Amino acid sequence: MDLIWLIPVLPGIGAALNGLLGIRYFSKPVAAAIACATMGGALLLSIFAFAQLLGAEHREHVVTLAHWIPPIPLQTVDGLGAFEAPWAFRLDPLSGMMILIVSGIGFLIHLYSSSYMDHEPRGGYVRFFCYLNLFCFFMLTLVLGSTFLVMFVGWEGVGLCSYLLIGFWYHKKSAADAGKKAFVVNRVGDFGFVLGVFLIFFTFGTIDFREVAEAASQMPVESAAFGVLSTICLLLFVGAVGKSAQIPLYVWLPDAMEGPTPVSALIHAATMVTAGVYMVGRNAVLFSHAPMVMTIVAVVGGVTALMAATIGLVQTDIKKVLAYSTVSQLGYMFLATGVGAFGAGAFHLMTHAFFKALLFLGSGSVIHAMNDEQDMQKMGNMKLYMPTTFITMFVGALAIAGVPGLSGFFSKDEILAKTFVASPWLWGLAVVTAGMTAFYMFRLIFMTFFGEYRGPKWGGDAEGQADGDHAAAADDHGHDGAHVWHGPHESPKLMTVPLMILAVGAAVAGYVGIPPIIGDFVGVGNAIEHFLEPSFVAESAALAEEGEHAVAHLSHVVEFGLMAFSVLIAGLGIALAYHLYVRRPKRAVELAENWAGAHRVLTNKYYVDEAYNSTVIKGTMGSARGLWAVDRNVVDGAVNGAGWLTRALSWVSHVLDKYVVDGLVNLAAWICAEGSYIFRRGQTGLIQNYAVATLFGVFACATAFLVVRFMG
Amino acid sequence: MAETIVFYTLSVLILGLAILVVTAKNAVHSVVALVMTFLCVAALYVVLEAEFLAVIQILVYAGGIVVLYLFVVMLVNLGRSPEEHQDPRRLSVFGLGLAGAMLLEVAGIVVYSYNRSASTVTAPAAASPVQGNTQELGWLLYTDYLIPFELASVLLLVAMVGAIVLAKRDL
Amino acid sequence: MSNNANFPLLTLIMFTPLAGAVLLLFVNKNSTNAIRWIANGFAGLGFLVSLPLWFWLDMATPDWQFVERHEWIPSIGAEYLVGVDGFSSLLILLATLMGLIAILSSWTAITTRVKEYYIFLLVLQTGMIGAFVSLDFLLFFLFWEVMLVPMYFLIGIWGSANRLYSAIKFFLFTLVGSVVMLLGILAVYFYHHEVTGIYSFDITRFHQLNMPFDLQWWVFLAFFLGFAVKVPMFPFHTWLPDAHTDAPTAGSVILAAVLLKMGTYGFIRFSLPILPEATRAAVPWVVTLCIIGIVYGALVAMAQRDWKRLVAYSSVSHMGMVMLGMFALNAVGITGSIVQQINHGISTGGLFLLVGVVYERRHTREISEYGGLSKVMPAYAAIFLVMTMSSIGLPALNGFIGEILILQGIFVVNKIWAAFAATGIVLGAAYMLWLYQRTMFGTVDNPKNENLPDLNLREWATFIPLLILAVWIGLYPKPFIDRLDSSVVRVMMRVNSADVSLNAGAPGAGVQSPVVSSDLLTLDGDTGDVIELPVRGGAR
Amino acid sequence: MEITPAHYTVLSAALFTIGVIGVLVRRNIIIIFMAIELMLNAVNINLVAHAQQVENLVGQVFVVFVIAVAAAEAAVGLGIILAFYRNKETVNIDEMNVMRW
Repeated sequence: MDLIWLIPVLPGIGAALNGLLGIRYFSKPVAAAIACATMGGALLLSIFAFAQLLGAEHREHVVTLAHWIPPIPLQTVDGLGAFEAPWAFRLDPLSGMMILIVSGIGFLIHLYSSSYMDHEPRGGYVRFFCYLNLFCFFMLTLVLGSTFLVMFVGWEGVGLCSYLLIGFWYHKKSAADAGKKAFVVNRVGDFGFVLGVFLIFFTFGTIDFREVAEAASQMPVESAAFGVLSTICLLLFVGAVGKSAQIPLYVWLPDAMEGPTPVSALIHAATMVTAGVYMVGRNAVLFSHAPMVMTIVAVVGGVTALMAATIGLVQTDIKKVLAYSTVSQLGYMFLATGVGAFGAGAFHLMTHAFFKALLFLGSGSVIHAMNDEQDMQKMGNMKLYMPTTFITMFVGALAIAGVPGLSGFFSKDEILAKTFVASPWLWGLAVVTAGMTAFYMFRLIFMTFFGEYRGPKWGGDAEGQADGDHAAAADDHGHDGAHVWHGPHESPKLMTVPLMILAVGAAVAGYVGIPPIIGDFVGVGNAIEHFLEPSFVAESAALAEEGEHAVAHLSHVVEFGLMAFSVLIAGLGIALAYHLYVRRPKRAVELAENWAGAHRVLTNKYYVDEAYNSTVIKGTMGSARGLWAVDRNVVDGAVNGAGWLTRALSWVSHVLDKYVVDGLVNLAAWICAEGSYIFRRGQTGLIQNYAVATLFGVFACATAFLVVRFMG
Repeated sequence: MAETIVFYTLSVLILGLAILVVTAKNAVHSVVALVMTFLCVAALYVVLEAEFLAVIQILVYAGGIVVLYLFVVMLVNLGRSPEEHQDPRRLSVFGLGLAGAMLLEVAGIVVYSYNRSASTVTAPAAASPVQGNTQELGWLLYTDYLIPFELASVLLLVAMVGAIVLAKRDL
Repeated sequence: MSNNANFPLLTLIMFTPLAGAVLLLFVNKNSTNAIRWIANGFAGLGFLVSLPLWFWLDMATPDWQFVERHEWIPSIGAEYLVGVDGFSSLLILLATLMGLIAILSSWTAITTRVKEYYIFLLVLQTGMIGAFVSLDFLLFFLFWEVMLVPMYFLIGIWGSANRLYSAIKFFLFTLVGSVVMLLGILAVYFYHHEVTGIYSFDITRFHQLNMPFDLQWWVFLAFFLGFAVKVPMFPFHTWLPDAHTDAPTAGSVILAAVLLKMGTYGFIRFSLPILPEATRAAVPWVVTLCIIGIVYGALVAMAQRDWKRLVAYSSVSHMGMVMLGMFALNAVGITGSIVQQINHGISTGGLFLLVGVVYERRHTREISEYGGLSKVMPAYAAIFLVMTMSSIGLPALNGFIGEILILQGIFVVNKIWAAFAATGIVLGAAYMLWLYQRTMFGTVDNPKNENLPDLNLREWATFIPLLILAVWIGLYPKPFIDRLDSSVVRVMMRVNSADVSLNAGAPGAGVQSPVVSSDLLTLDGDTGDVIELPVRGGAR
Repeated sequence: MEITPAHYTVLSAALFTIGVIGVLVRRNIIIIFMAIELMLNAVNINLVAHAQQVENLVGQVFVVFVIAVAAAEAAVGLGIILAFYRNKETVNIDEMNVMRW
């Protein structure tokens, strides 16, 4: 376990190799091999470390590499402290789970990308893997970081990689815009996050997670007043809102779909966007001491879940649907953490990572097959052409819809149950969201894989290509050298194998967290929740609370009822989708026309982007231009005015000087010149005249001598 | 008595030739008179028991410097008379008068002062390990006056370099 | 090798560039390549001889090191007194390195009056180093003024369109400030004579003065004007964008990387320790100006269409941050401030170099003229990205270390101030990324950009040291921070000695003043129990 | 009648005066130089005569130096004359007035 620092560093090395040498020298396979190998190494190390962690008595391990910022004395609330930040990594159940998710899914997506990105030119291909590896480096740093600042390194680093990968096709203005938007919106969140970190240091005199948790657990729960802990949590939550795309900072995530699809799968579904949830879970002790902020978290999560789901209902871009679904599911996770079910939140984080990565990769496969077409209205009946993709995506859709037996069911059900205990209102929101989720996911499946093929015709003999198997066998790539599109086709093995693995994961990942109500029958406990528990409580508190773990539990009957109800709702959603998009497709169009107003509001995403544009962005740019004008005209104008005044004064002085002062000087010179006329005449320039003068001097001296001698 | 005759003879020759030097119209004549003057001065040195200087006088002046003058006179081969142009402001006549007056004055002072103090002060020469004019002179030059002597040689070197630089045509 | 051995290291460092300049005087002005080689050689030599400052600096002692003391003008007590501590040694290293890079970067950019150009650059170099090593206030002032002249000519002769206006503006602005500063220096000088009976400009003596508050306040204002113009702080900043825009690349690099640090150096070396009470009293005012500067600089930068001007305004914003950390008046803030000075030198210097690279190829600075450069100049775009990220404070790069220390330092003084200052982080990201997008991303619309060559070997050589430093300071800043201990302690001893509440009149400050006693010193393992004031450099 | 140093001094003065007159009156610069040589010789006679009178050879030593200086002067002076002549085609001192006011 002492080598856990190698887990992030390995992909870092891969990124450095590809970035420094690869872009110039490596061929495509070499670059992909390096990237995949480093990720594979990280995955192996993660599994190894995780296994050791499972076997260890004390499930926490901290590795300190070196000083990053050495201790510097600084005032805190309790007198003089020292501000310091070591390069320290922490492996505990929560980060253990996270490294498995990140390196596991990261590895699969690397494999997938090596095929998906194949028609990029070599330079872009290598660059892509460099960024992807760099992302994994930062993401693993984020989850393994032992202090707020090390986490912040990863936190900002993944933001950078997200920026680079969204803007990967930088020649598209929309992609570059989306990247910038993501980074700047994230920065707004970071603004809160760093202030939170400052306040944490000021309050506790340390920024180590464990020490902060210990210190916070000694403080009273701020249920009545909005105290310092609440302030900290609120600030941190602002950071989480930015990173995890919650209201009001969710706007960047749908735009982020401009990036390549594997990126959307890895960064904008499975890992980076869950960092906010992870961070809140990491500071569970702090948050549980700030119930008012917890309420805010839950409400923000619930409302985001619902709002994003409603937008997802009407989107036609396959990736946009998934993006809003991601926002919605992240809202779910925050809802869970907000009601105190940190374990449930983390559990959903894990299952979501599987099925959402699966769905994104599947959609990538479809987009690939459709020659980069993302509009679902131009697809249809794809199950014929790409059965593997269809089956795996279908599993993913079932999982996210919460169909019993698949992973999403377990995690979602747990959240619903916990929410019901905390607040039936929020539960209501969540259940409605669950129904919508089922609906729009199956709308996606049905529009894409069922019905009539609505896409463009392709070159060659359409009949011959109609057979999917034939297409796959004839040309496992689909795009030959001349870039002639031969119609939809199944993706190559490198893409479908990760899909299959993820499908298995999406199906079975839930069984680590079987709810007690079922688990009691089979004799299996909720393994994951129990496993994660130590990460969510302070160490001292954990010992104290060992025995009495009985928070208000629901009765079995109620729980069964809730479970059944949510399954029913999900089923209704699926049925409705089937009705509208398979049996009577016309009906969907009619509905949209009848409710045109609502439909327009939803397709335009509640006009939130427009609102931000006209307020925040226009305001900032306006003030920028205004201040620039002020700077040019007022501040600089004052300087130039002073300069002008000085010059005016100097002109006056100049006149005075020229005619009065200089006049006097010239007068003196004139007098001298005129007076010297006689003397000037003596200067003949004849050498001999000067010699005569000399001689005359000698003569005068001699005469004087004689006079003195004889007369005197 | 012989010394007196020699002195007067030489004096007349020297002054006469000197007058010829400054009055001759032709520069070549001037140079020839100058040579003669120098030779006479050398003879006077012999009278004054300064044999070494007499030789030097002949070698350096009559042999060296005058040849130099001759060369220059030959080189400066003027089509027109060199003294054609005259600046109206020059004070030659005044200078001439002044020079005559000076001569009278100085002669007067000399004669007067020699008559008043007949007793000549003799400063015996420092004991010298060598005999003879040339040897003693050499002794002095290379002992007490070594540094001035060397400086004089440096001066000559500098003058030589300078003269070459000045006279060289395309520099 | 001991630090106080009789080897005149500082004099050597200071005059190596000058020796190069003198040598250049004797080179035929038409043999430009020889001139370039000589100038580069001497700049490289200057950097090499300054390296011992890094390796031989004794971090454990609070004394001045490498001290040299000779008579200069005995009648008024002015001495040739030079010496360094951790802070000034870092700035000297920055100056020699950036000087080398600036000279290297002008190889092909400057084609007219090559000889004079390099002579001015080398003289400027000597002036900067001299100002950093002087422990005699008059000597400092001398070098301070010496720097002005070459910079004036660099802008005025080799600058772009509006160069004369900018050069004169730069000169007059700085001159006005420095004249007032000279008055302040004389006030301290005469006060020192009144108290001790000795005429001296030795700042180690000045550091022990306890002047009456009224006098301190006036002297503080005088110093403030002199240094704030150079930093530059908010209302005095307008010379900077003009000077940067019109200066040749090397001039901009030196200006941003080193000359601006003169102001902050002056504050830390002179204003704070000589005038502690006035400093404490001025905190709310100065901090207000800093925060205005941070936000204002960032917003105005956003509105720029000229690439260099944008970077110049970002400089205003960053230097506001530096000043903010300094006026937190605690160890973290001041350390952060110093680290940020180095960082600003690296990242902004790097950004100006980058602008210079494309300016040399295209001869325009209009942002709208560019676009899609990632496509034609990938290596350039990558380096630009790193420098951008360094500039906006991405963790694991250098800018972050400084920013986090500064903000943490100011946060414990006043949370509201910190919150306002932190908005600079968001705005910084916005304008830099927007710049990046407008220049690097998108398609190559302008046909003139289609065949731009990527970086050549010489240009790589100018960037590589900066990249290495950016990553080094970002990942492992300990060697830098450790050597600042004694400098920071020296300032802290003075500004926190009296019981004046820091937050008198500051809004919403629920924090007690960081009154620090000798605990401060014992906390730092390195400085140990040395509590005496560092008296008389070279006394060891 | 005994020949005393006074005789020599008067001779020397006469020769010197002739030299002075030459310098002041002639316009050919070469002649002027020769007159200067005459003046130097006058001084030399004086020195040698008095050296003999006081029986001390130092006077003669100085004559050696005077001769050396005279040689140097003649060389440089004639060089200047040549150079000047080459530029101005004249050796008339009245035409050498370029440095006049």
